[in-house]
Amino acid sequence: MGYGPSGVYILDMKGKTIIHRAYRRDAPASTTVSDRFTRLVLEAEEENIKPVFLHNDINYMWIRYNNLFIVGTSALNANAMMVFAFLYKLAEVLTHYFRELEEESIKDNFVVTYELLDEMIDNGYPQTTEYKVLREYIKSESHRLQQEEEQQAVVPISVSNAVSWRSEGIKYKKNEVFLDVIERLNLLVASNGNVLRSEILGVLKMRTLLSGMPELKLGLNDKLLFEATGRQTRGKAIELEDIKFHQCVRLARFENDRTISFIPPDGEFELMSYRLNTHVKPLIWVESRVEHLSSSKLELVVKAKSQFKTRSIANNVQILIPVPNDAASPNFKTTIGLVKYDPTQDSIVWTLKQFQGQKEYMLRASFTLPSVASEDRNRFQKIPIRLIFEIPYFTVSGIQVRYLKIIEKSGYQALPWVRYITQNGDYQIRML
Amino acid sequence: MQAPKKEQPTRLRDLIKAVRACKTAAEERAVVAQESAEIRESFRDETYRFRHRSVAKLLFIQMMGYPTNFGQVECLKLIASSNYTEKRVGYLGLTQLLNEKDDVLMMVTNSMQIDMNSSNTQIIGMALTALANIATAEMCRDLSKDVCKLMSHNNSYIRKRATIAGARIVRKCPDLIEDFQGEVPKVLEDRSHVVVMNGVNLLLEIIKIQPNIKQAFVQYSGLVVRAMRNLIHTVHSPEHTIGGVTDPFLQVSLIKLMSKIAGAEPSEEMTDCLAQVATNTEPAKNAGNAVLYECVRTIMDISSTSGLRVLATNIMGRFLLNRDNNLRYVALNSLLKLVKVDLLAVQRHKTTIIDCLKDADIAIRKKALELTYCLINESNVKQIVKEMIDFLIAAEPEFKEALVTKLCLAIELHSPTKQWHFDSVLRVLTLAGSYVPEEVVASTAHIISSTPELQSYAVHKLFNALVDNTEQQGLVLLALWSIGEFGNFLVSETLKTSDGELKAMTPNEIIQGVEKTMTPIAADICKEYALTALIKLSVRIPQAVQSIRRLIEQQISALNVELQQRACEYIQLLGSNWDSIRGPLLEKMPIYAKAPAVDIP
Amino acid sequence: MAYFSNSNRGEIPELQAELNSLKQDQKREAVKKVIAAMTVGKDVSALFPHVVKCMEINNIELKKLVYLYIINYAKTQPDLAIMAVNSFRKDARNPQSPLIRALAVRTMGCIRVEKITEYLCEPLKDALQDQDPYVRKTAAICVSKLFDIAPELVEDTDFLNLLQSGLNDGNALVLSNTVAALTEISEMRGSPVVTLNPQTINRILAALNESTEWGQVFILDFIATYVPADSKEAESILERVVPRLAHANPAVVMSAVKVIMKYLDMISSPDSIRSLCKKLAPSLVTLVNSEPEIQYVALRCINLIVQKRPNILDKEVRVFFCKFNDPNYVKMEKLEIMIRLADSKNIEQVLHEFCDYATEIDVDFVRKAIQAIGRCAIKLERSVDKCVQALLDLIKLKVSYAVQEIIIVVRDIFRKYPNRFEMIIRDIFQSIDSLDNPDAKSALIWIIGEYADKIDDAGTQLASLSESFVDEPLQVQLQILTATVKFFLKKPDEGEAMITSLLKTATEECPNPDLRDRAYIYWRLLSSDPEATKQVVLCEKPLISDASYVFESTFLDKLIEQMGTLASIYHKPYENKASKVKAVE
Amino acid sequence: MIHFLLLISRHGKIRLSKFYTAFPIRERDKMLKEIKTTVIGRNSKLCNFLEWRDMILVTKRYASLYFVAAVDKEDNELSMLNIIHSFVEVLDKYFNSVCELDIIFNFHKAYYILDEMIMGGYIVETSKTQIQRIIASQESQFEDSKEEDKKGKPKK
Repeated sequence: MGYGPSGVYILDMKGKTIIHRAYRRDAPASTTVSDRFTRLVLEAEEENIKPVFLHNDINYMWIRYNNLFIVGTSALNANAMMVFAFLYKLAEVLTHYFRELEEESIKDNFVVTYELLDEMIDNGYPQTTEYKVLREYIKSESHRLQQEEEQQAVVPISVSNAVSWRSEGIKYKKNEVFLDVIERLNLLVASNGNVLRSEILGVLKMRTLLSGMPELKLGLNDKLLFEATGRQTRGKAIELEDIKFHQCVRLARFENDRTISFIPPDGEFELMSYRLNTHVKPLIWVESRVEHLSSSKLELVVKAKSQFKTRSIANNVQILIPVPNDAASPNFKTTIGLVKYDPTQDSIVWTLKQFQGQKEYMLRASFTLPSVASEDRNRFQKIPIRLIFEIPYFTVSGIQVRYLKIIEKSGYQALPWVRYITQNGDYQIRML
Repeated sequence: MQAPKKEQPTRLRDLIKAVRACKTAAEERAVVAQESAEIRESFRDETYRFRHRSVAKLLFIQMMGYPTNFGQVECLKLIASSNYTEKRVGYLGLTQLLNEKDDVLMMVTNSMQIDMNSSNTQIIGMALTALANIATAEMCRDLSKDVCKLMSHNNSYIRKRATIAGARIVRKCPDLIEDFQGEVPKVLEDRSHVVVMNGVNLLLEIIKIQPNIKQAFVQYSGLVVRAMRNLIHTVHSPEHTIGGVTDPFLQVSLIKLMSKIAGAEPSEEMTDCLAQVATNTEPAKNAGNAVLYECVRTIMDISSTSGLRVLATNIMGRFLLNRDNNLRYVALNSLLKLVKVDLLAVQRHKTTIIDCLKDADIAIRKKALELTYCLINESNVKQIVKEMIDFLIAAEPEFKEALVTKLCLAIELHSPTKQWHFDSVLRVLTLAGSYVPEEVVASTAHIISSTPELQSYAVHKLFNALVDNTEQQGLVLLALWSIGEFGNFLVSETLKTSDGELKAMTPNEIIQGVEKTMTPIAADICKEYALTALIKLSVRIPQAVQSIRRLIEQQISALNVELQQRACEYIQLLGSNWDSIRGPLLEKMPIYAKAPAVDIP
Repeated sequence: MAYFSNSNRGEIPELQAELNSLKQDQKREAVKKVIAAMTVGKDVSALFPHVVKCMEINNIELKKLVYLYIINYAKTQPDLAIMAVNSFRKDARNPQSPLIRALAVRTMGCIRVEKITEYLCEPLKDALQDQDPYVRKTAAICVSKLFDIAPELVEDTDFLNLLQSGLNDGNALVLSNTVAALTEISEMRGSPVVTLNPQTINRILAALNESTEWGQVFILDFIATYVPADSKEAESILERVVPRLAHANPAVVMSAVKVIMKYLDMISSPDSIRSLCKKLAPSLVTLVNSEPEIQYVALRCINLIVQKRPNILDKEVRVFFCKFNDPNYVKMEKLEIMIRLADSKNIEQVLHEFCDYATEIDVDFVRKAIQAIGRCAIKLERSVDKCVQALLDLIKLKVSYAVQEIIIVVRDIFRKYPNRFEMIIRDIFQSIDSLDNPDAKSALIWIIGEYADKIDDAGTQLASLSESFVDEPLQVQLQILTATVKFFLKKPDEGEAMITSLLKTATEECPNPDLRDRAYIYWRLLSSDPEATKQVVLCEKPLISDASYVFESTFLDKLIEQMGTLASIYHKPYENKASKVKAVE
Repeated sequence: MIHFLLLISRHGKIRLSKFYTAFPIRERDKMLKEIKTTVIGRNSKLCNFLEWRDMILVTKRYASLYFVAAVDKEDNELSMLNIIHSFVEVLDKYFNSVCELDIIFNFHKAYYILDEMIMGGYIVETSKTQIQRIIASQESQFEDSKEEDKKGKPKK
């Protein structure tokens, strides 16, 4: 119980091993893994292959990242959740190192990749996986050039420190903190307009440019905090359902008195994420009605309606409406925006640069259909309409940053900057 | 908004390049979808100049596994065109993009008929090819007359193609055989090699469809032998010679035809001819070997003399020792035919054949296994079974199943003693119990039940094996059944055997053994067997009735209907009102009288 | 870089020359080339002595490369690896760099041959007591590696004591890795190295805050094996575990959930239980929003959680509605959980979803959706009519595999609500066009047997289904047998000829011993006393219920204890067979 | 008779597929997938014949391409191997030392050549020179028709 991967393998889309590292003796040979995945690629639709499977006494746990398979193996009863979390972490670290994680970048940096694989797991136990810490003693090729010989690499104290995510002695001329509050709206709506499921996923992204070892304290309009402190709420307080923090946040403290206090890592990181399950009316509601469908013709009427306040504006709105996969000769009529038939998604894409609140627009579309139908022509009605949009200066939940206190023993002043934005998440409206 | 019309659409070459540049399946799908949409758009223009190019691209798209239904009608348009290139692409599209089941196909018959009457031999050829490749029965019927006529065309190119088209017609519409039967002699005497070969193939097709028609063709045997002789003796045309053998393809066809038209007693000239081929054909190259192989098969098929058969067996013996796996494969294959007529001849190669069981090549192993199985008799069964069990240990899963099946059948058919029979099956069950077919469990159960002196020994052995191997299903089932039927021996007797003592069990131990097969992850079938075993044990080991009731009761709410039905019935039977009847009800089951039906392949 | 291009035959001697170059730069480039060759699968083991020699240079980067090389060949050619042992020992004593000391110990631990142990013991002992925590944590892990090679050696010397002292280490990184090593060694030897007591647990818990995310997983998994003495202790441990639910790493969350789920059984205060359950829900829901693979693991575990404590997620069923773009394996798991969460409040909506899925194109998904409707019918007595209506609507679509699945589902509905929905039978008969699924065939036969007295043409139907009795699979044969007996008992006049001939066939023509046993028992019963046979065969059977679909409780608890691990994903409890693990070559 | 002939790349891409027996599309896709997995990665030292369903697969690898023909059990496997080889020889001559890329970019030409060798599941011509002659004559007609097309002659 509780084992991590006995071996980690990075394969290309054909199942060929690019690089691998065996940590324990139950790690299979890279050719074994390669054979297995070559078979898989040949044999099954990718989405039918479970992410965990057993073959010849070896458990395979794999993720797909860009054009790579990243695979962890175990012959024991491994902690699969930890293995997956690790594989994603590995992908993240490699992406930081190489900017883009793909076959070429690994091949061009195989020494560093080996070093990282060696440092990030020992005997199957994941170790240091913080990019910011790793990069201090495992340099990518380009950094190495500047570094040169005389300097002996040392383990940064932070590896084994209580504050393992931040090094000492960071210095900035101007101390600043940028805070972005980004909310994504997940929505599943039935064709009759009933919201089946709505959910807000928020993240607070930070970029800290701060010297020394600053102590930060963040105040939100958190309902539970107000209740805990017995304070009167000024304005709206919100109830965050599930909050996840970056490891720098003192969890026990938060559990005690809902205070978010932390020593931040340097640079960019995700401070926290939260989820709200409140019922949200679709910010933009789209309805697509099939007016006429015969063996040779299809006519659709699409209605899009914005249901947020007039003073807000949604930018770069894209509405994707599915059509049969053998549609031809598209013809569109609308008063606003740009409409395109995108065969690669078997959809109409209706793009509106700006969509003001409380407006309603129409689109009429017609297609001809070939006389010999494709096998699953009518399946398009089972595919939901999808939406992409972005509304700045607005959060669906109403979350607000009340304060961000920055205290450092040198006593400098630092400026916090805060931005809010709402985006679509998995936003689907069913047609049938 | 209209999609922009491109005057010059993407070239096929560029599409292929674009697809090859894709790194992922998703990218590829997108490129193809985009291209398909453009092609669909282009088809809407009736005067479109690049229709053939679009269809060529669709051929590529189809080959990659994407839908191209929308291009079917376009193929018809191209076929109807007078332009050679368009017609050619159209016909290719027809055979590639359409399936015999597609309705659109019916609409092409007319164009094909026109083309068959073209003055251009190439165009006639295209129509015939299309017919031979995909015509439906209805099309065959409509075009049969035209094809028949073309079989006498003055151009051999047309004759050879028409003959093959004829083969399709008779296959699809057997009632039209008569039309073609008459054409056969003409074709067989054609001056062109390939026309003759195709004639032979047409004839073979006819015989295959109506085997009883064979008799009618026996008269051709002289003709066929003559044709064959010509091939062996005269060096016809160098362009048909492969590996020093004159037209091996034609030879193979002729020899195959001989086996069908030899009649009850093959003519002397035919056997002579076969003997000549068998002795004189150069075995160094693949072409010669193909002829030899066919020759051997024909010799084995027709009721030929033993002299000829010896000749054939020797050729196969040589093949068997060859290092070329293909030759060994075909040798095993032909020996399998021979073994049914002449077991002794094959026995001579026994050692070589058994050696093939450990060949690296599974195809060879499978063939060798079939053959080995046929060679087993009472005198060699012990030795061969032992070797087969040795192979079983190392065999990979895909071979295990075949091996186990044959192994058990062999044991069953040829075992010298019941004891040996049981011991051997038990060994197989312990090694590969999950691969053992249901029938083996059944037949072994019958052996035990019909052999009183074996019962105590068997049930002890099975019980012990079960305790260590609850995941070998075949073993579990046989053990459970035996414990149910003969459980009384387990409590009463301690047995001394050659390899140690088999101790008597306490009722408790026995029930615990059965319980091991009833875990939540156990297969339902095991639990079904277990329930019946338990109820039978209630009369064989009455002391255990309490724990038996407990185990049965656990299953009365089972989701599986059969399990629930059994559990509920058995709980009823355990009621005191059944006390007097229970004994006779569950007494030993009658012996299964029917002899096992064994198919010898 | 040209490392991956195909190179020629002369490569090895060329590399050898470069390795022996006097220039450090060239040496380093050469080692890199060697490793590049090794990465693409070329055999460069011939260069071993030359590569090892490079270790003597005091340059960390070069050393790392050489270590990499050695590790790679250590598995296949351990004897060669021994050649490097003296250099390792020297590095393990390197006074300046803890990094080199740790690297040496770490790498030596990867050379899994017995011979290495005599060289490894001493440096390892030193390393366990090194002043640098990075070296100590590396050493702690190395003890588990050593145990894997030479368990007796570790047991006989005081390595285990030294290792245990790591539990007192002030450094969380050392402590958490010590926990990991101890867990593994305990499993390998089949008995715990440390007996846990409240004090140790406390100390370990205290390190949670300062541990890396992975260290937290090790610690939580360790805590999950501990059994608190009483409710009070359980609650006080959980107080420290609960905040972990807010960790961003799903593995930390899952391990915390596991500890909480296990300890909940020990807590006596209903208020505490309620409040803990309330805290679990949001975390679980968030896991379902993660990457698909993590979702999959989470869903498999949630399946266990809702079997044990359905109330935790009883308001969250919408979370599990399938999205169009969910991978199939996620959809199937979501369906299973939707069934378990369906209740009288949400059934309308859930049912609507199921019907929607049942008209999708993926066959397995459609089947599962139909099963789901059936399960809801069985589970929710008050909604059964709606569920049955939904099935009737689906039957009318006459999709063969769907109809067959519906037959199976209907049989189970009958087993819960006998004599209530016989009218469906007619619809079924009208919609079958083929029965290629033996489960469906068995189900239909069962239905005919059970309702023989209510189906007008039961005899004809049964006879036609039994036509190929001898060739049917066993499960179908068994159903035919029982159904025919029932039919005879219910309609003796019509059934007599049928049962006689069937019993004869089953005992004389069918070799299967189990089938014959069943047939003989019926035969003997019928000939002894047909009336009493009724009591046996037609006896009242317990109605099935939703509980029939829930894992048996000790089995379930075992799986819950292993949540997050492979065992919990396969739903097959892991039995500790540490000794059975073989090396894979 | 030959039921179908396939050319499969070592990565499982179909380079040519010719069916002489009709199978429903879904069935065909399933068969292709199954064949790919059985054939690819097979050790080339193993024998070239495989029993598969009720047919025999005659397979042969030429560099990066697998040639696969499915024939009846009573057909002559060795003979089929010869046909495949002849096909390869003709392709080689036509493309002047053929490689996979030639087939990829000129798959239609490979189909035309195949049509001259095998038709309806039977060998229609065994002489390589004869095949080359026919293909040459077809190509000249093709050139003619292209000319015709350029001149913009009215079409029917």
